[in-house]
Amino acid sequence: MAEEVSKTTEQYDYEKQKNKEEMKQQVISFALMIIFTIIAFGMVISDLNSLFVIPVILVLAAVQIGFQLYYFMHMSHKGHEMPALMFYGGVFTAFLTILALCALVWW
Amino acid sequence: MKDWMGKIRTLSLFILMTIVLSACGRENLTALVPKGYGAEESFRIIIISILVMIFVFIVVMAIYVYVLIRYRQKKGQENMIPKQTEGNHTLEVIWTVIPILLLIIIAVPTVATTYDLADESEKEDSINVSVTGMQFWWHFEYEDEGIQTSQDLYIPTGEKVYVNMLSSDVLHSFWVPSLSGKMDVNPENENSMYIEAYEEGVYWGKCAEFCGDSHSLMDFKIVAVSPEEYEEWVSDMQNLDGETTPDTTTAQEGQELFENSCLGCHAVGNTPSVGPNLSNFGDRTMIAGVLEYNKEELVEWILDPASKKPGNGMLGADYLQDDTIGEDEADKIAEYLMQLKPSDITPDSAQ
Amino acid sequence: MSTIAANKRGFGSALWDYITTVDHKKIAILYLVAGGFFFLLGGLEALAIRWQLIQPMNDFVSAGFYNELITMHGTTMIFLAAMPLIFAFMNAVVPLQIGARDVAFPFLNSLGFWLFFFGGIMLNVGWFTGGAADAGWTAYAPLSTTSAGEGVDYYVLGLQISGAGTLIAGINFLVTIVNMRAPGMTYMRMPLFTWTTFVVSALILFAFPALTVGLFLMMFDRLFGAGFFNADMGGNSVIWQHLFWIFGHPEVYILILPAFGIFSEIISTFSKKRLFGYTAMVFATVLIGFLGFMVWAHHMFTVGMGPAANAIFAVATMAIAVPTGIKIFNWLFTLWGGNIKLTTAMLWTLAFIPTFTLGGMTGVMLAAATADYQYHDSYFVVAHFHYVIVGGVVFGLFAGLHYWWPKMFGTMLNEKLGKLTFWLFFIGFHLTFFIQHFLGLMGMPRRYWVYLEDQNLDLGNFISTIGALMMGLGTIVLLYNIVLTCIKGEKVGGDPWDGRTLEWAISSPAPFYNFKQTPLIRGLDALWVEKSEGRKGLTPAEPLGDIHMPNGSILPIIMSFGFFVAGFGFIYQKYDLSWLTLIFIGMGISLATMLIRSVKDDLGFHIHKEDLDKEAGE
Amino acid sequence: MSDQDILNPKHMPHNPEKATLEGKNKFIGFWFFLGGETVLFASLFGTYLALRNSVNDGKSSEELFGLGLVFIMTMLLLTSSLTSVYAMYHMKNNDFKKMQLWLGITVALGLGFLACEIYEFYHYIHGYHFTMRSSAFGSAFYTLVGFHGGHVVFGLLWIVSLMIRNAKRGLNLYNAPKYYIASLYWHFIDVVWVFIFTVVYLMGVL
Ligand code: HEA
Ligand code: HEA
Ligand code: HEC
Ligand code: CUA
Ligand SMILES: [Cu+2]
Repeated sequence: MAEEVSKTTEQYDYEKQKNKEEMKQQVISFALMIIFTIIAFGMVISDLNSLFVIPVILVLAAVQIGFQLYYFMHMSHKGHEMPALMFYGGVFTAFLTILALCALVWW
Repeated sequence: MKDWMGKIRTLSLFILMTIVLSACGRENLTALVPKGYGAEESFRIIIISILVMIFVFIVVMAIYVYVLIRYRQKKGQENMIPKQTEGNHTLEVIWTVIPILLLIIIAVPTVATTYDLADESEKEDSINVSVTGMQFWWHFEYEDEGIQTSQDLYIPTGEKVYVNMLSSDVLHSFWVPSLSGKMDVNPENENSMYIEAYEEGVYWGKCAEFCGDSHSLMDFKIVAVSPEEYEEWVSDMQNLDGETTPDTTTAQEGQELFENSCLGCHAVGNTPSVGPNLSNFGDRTMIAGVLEYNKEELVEWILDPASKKPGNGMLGADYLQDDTIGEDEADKIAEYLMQLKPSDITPDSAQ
Repeated sequence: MSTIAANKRGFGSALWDYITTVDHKKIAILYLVAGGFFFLLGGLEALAIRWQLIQPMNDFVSAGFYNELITMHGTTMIFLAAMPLIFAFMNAVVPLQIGARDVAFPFLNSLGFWLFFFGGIMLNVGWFTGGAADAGWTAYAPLSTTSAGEGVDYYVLGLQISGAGTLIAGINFLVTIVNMRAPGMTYMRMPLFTWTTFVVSALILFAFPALTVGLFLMMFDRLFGAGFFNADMGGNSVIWQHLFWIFGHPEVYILILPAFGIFSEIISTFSKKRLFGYTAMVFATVLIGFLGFMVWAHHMFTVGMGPAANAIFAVATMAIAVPTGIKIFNWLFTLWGGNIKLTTAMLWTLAFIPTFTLGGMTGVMLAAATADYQYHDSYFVVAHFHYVIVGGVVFGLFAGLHYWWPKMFGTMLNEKLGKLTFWLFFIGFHLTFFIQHFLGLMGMPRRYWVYLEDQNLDLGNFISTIGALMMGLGTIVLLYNIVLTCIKGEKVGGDPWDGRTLEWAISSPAPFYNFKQTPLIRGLDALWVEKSEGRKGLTPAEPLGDIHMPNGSILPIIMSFGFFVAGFGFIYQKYDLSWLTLIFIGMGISLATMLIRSVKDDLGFHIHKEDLDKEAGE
Repeated sequence: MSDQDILNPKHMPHNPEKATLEGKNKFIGFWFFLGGETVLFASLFGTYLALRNSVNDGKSSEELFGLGLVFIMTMLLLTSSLTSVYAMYHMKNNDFKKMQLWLGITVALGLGFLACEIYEFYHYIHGYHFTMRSSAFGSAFYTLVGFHGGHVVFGLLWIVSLMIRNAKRGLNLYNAPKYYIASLYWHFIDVVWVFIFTVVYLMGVL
């Protein structure tokens, strides 16, 4: 670990450059999120058929979550295998839970 | 499916005999001697699964006993180091596949009966009874016939009777082991199932969902009589008149006392507000579902219901506070109640 | 600080030491003592239950008290006895088995214990304030939401607090196992007890939040007038059942999997063979954990979910028999060809196999939905779950106790007394619970305070009670054994059983820094690998150097106490709002300690190389 | 690595939040915790979905919700997510001042969100007499949205105390993981909100 501490300037610049590029991606995904949000609100306001709107806004939400997880929270980076496993474990349980409680209403 | 079911049925008959012979349970209560459609279906699954389990257990125990005898450490061998085996693929496949097959044997009839027992296609044309579960008693209303009873439910044999259940307080569960499996009684959504009794008889019902202090005393009965007797009972109940004056004077006095102190909750001939409908109380099998049906018990019940059924709904009665009803009065009321026999069809008819 | 053998200290300083400890081995002892206490309490409640049922229409206890007894028996046994005892062994063993110096979050480890402890106290406070919880351990609404008094409130808050502790412990073990393994300790070289700890911790992580939410909703209903489960307000009581069982079913695997782990260790040690089909065992453990989340509704077959849901959940439930069977057969084939030594620990293990198989088989019978219409809420279910819980979990805990006692305390439990305990408990157990299968089918529902005369239920219940008394006797012998061992137990070396895993490579009890040098792991059954190559100790992975250790801390107990105090505020504000002050005080205490914790740097201390050398010279 | 190294701001590796074992533990442990939180919120969402039509003669979601405020809240929270990403960006470049600045902006946006939420609840309670006790729907609504609000409050307290505590001593390997997981928490709050505005508000007015 100690060797990481003393960095060469090239390395430093390289990392800085990389961080910057990554930041660019973050901003783009943010912009997309804003757009998705606006689309979702817009669709709801414009009185479309709710059978159509509901699935679409749910998908939009899911995509936004993807952005959050993979760009903002860096889940695609190395060293995130375990976090991803446990997080998706949670998502799986979450899915079952929601399904069960919704099913309560249909039956 | 039916013909291998036949074989299983003979086998199950055999097992059933042994179980009955070893005196397992009271006849009109135990789930082991099914007397109705639902109970029989469940029993079939029980038998199938027991057979599979016996097989599994024998296999496991055979290996187990062999291993323990054969490989137990012997004197002088304390330091022997056995061969370190890693595993064996063939064996592993075997003990994965065989259990799966065994489970399929159980799963297929289970799924089939699950749908069968939930069948509602004949519901419209069958007798429908609304069941209300309350702490700690049962109320039954035959809406189409316009009659109601409490504690004892009369049904005809050989017919599907749909019970539609709703609770007016906490959860209960309607269970008549010898006729059918149980179904929960929920406060918010109505559950329904059907029961069908093969033979005449008085079948014991119990509340199977924890519902408070007297959960263990929330029993009821199902009185299965022949269809003709059932028709007769229905018409008797439809024509019943709560106003008739009883024959004896004690009973008449009892009636008066009853009207003063009890009618606020109970009813004879119409719909009660809080307590059981007592219109045919004279024909009850038991008092409050669990007490032996005789005058002493009834008097004791009236005088001190708390000692018989902790926390029951009658404890709020005014007469218990202001002591207007003593032993004599209770005796008269009992006389009155016990002669309320609107129909000739009684639990005795169900033999 | 680095004086290791801190013998001959006063009671006061020993107490202080335990209250502030963050050492996983001491926390293990705390869990063992507290869990053991609650086991005795729950057992006493069980004996009272059985005594009430010894004859029909008995009046040993009143109806209300009986309901409190069963509720507290179930809750105590599951949450306050079985789980903490499991945590005791996880804490004592897992860091050693993976070659770690400690768990990932020593501070949180201590916090987890104290939260559990105060939660457990909270649950039992009800006994002294006019009635403990009385709605069953499942606390089905609306019985629980309308139950009078504060009993159920104590249940809700007590479980909430101890549940937080459990969640913390679960995350802690997950991270420990992911991050703290010694070099060479790959996932597929981890001992099975570590594997089951890993899977169980994941189950805790995903199951407990559902309980947390359920308890919050119940708390809001009872204390703040919300209407989640109140039909009059449009609520739905079945929501509680789903939330409870989404948690509750994984919970039973949380209990059994570590026991499976314990048995795996013991079987392979005492038959002197490596575990047969290790890979399949690991796979089966993971699969059981996974399937455990998809079957919860088998507790609700009679709720009226409809045939489709019943059928799906029935089949899914049955599927669990397959991985469990894989385990049973692998154990049997580990024994096959072995050199089986019948120690007490091994006796419990061998007794477990047929007992658990029976319990599992009745489980599969219960899973057949239409048959469950008959079994449900009858003594058949009571028999099933005591077969798996007592025959699986409790046997496992007893086995683990005898197996790891030397490692935890450096002494040996008396084997003769151990075997006496075993036979009393084992025979008593089968007497108690076997007959209950028939009682259930003969029409005896569970949670029955009395049963009527003339229902052919008398003999069975009588036998059952006698069996329970025998179990009580067995437990008393065990207590005697423990006391005896504490007074004059024979000292043992580091490896009394000729063990195979890492924990047996160091002295008993383990030094507080565990491994002087982090070991290099060169295969499954790491110690066995070294032994079979004729080496004495482990191959070190690093040169001897300073060891970094965390500081002890008093904050966890204070923080937990804060929540405990706030709990009373939440409960009693329903009578009088001035109790709200207690919430502020309690939460204030907890938040203040949290703040102190996060503001004060706590970097721990180092044991210096020289001190370690010196010790080796001693 | 000695204590001095850990507390010395000069020695910063590329991923300071994961450079020490403690940091790695925190990082992984926190992600696991978020896995659990997902189930927690799922249970609340499930309950809400089961009860959202149980209005029991009280106000229903169509009558209550206005999308304008919700849109503003969404924008505030989404933006705060981006600003906290900026903060982490500066952490990686070892620029403590800028990191604190962006975190400050994040907190300000979070406070704005919270203010809107408090206004909203106040409005429902006093304007419509719609409370937790009105109906099962009321209970479910306040509990779900309130739980999220509680998370926002906790997140703000957390970030603020980190900022104050470390204002003087700058970034080091001991506190970098703390900052990092606080920002993860903040993103998670945003994740939950995305579902709240979709499922509760948008689907609520449809
Ligand atoms: C440690 C705890 C534990 C364990 C391990 C289990 C294991 C299982 N349980 Fe149990 N269960 C409980 C604790 C546990 N249970 C509790 C506490 C309750 C009651 C809660 C309450 O209401 O208060 C309960 C209730 C319960 C019910 C609900 C009953 C009801 O209320 O109506 C059901 C129904 O399906 C069930 C099923 C099963 C199954 C299928 C397994 C399986 O995992 C078992 C698998 C094992 C085997 C099958 C044996 C070994 C396998 C072989 C040798 C292979 C070959 C076998 C076959 C082909 C069959 N359990
Ligand atoms: C880990 C879980 C666990 C364990 C270990 C046990 C252990 C036992 N249980 Fe328990 N039980 C449950 C979990 C457990 N149970 C649950 C979840 C329920 C359902 C509750 C509900 O319906 O809500 C239940 C319900 C239950 C019932 C059904 C009650 C009813 O439905 O009406 C019965 C009845 O026989 C029973 C009996 C026993 C017995 C005899 C033991 C024995 O194995 C106990 C053995 C232990 C002892 C005998 C200890 C003896 C103690 C001493 C000797 C004390 C010495 C004292 C001092 C020195 C201070 N239990
Ligand atoms: C506060 C309402 C109330 C009053 C007043 C009341 N009862 Fe009851 N009664 C009940 C309830 C509720 C039950 C059902 C108890 C149970 O089984 O849980 C009951 C049960 C009974 C039963 C058993 C019913 C059966 O079908 O087996 C009898 C008999 C009875 N009451 C008689 C009386 C008499 C006589 C009086 C007046 C002296 C009386 N009750 C006054 C509420 C009341
Ligand atoms: Cu009604 Cu139990
Ligand atoms: Cu289960």
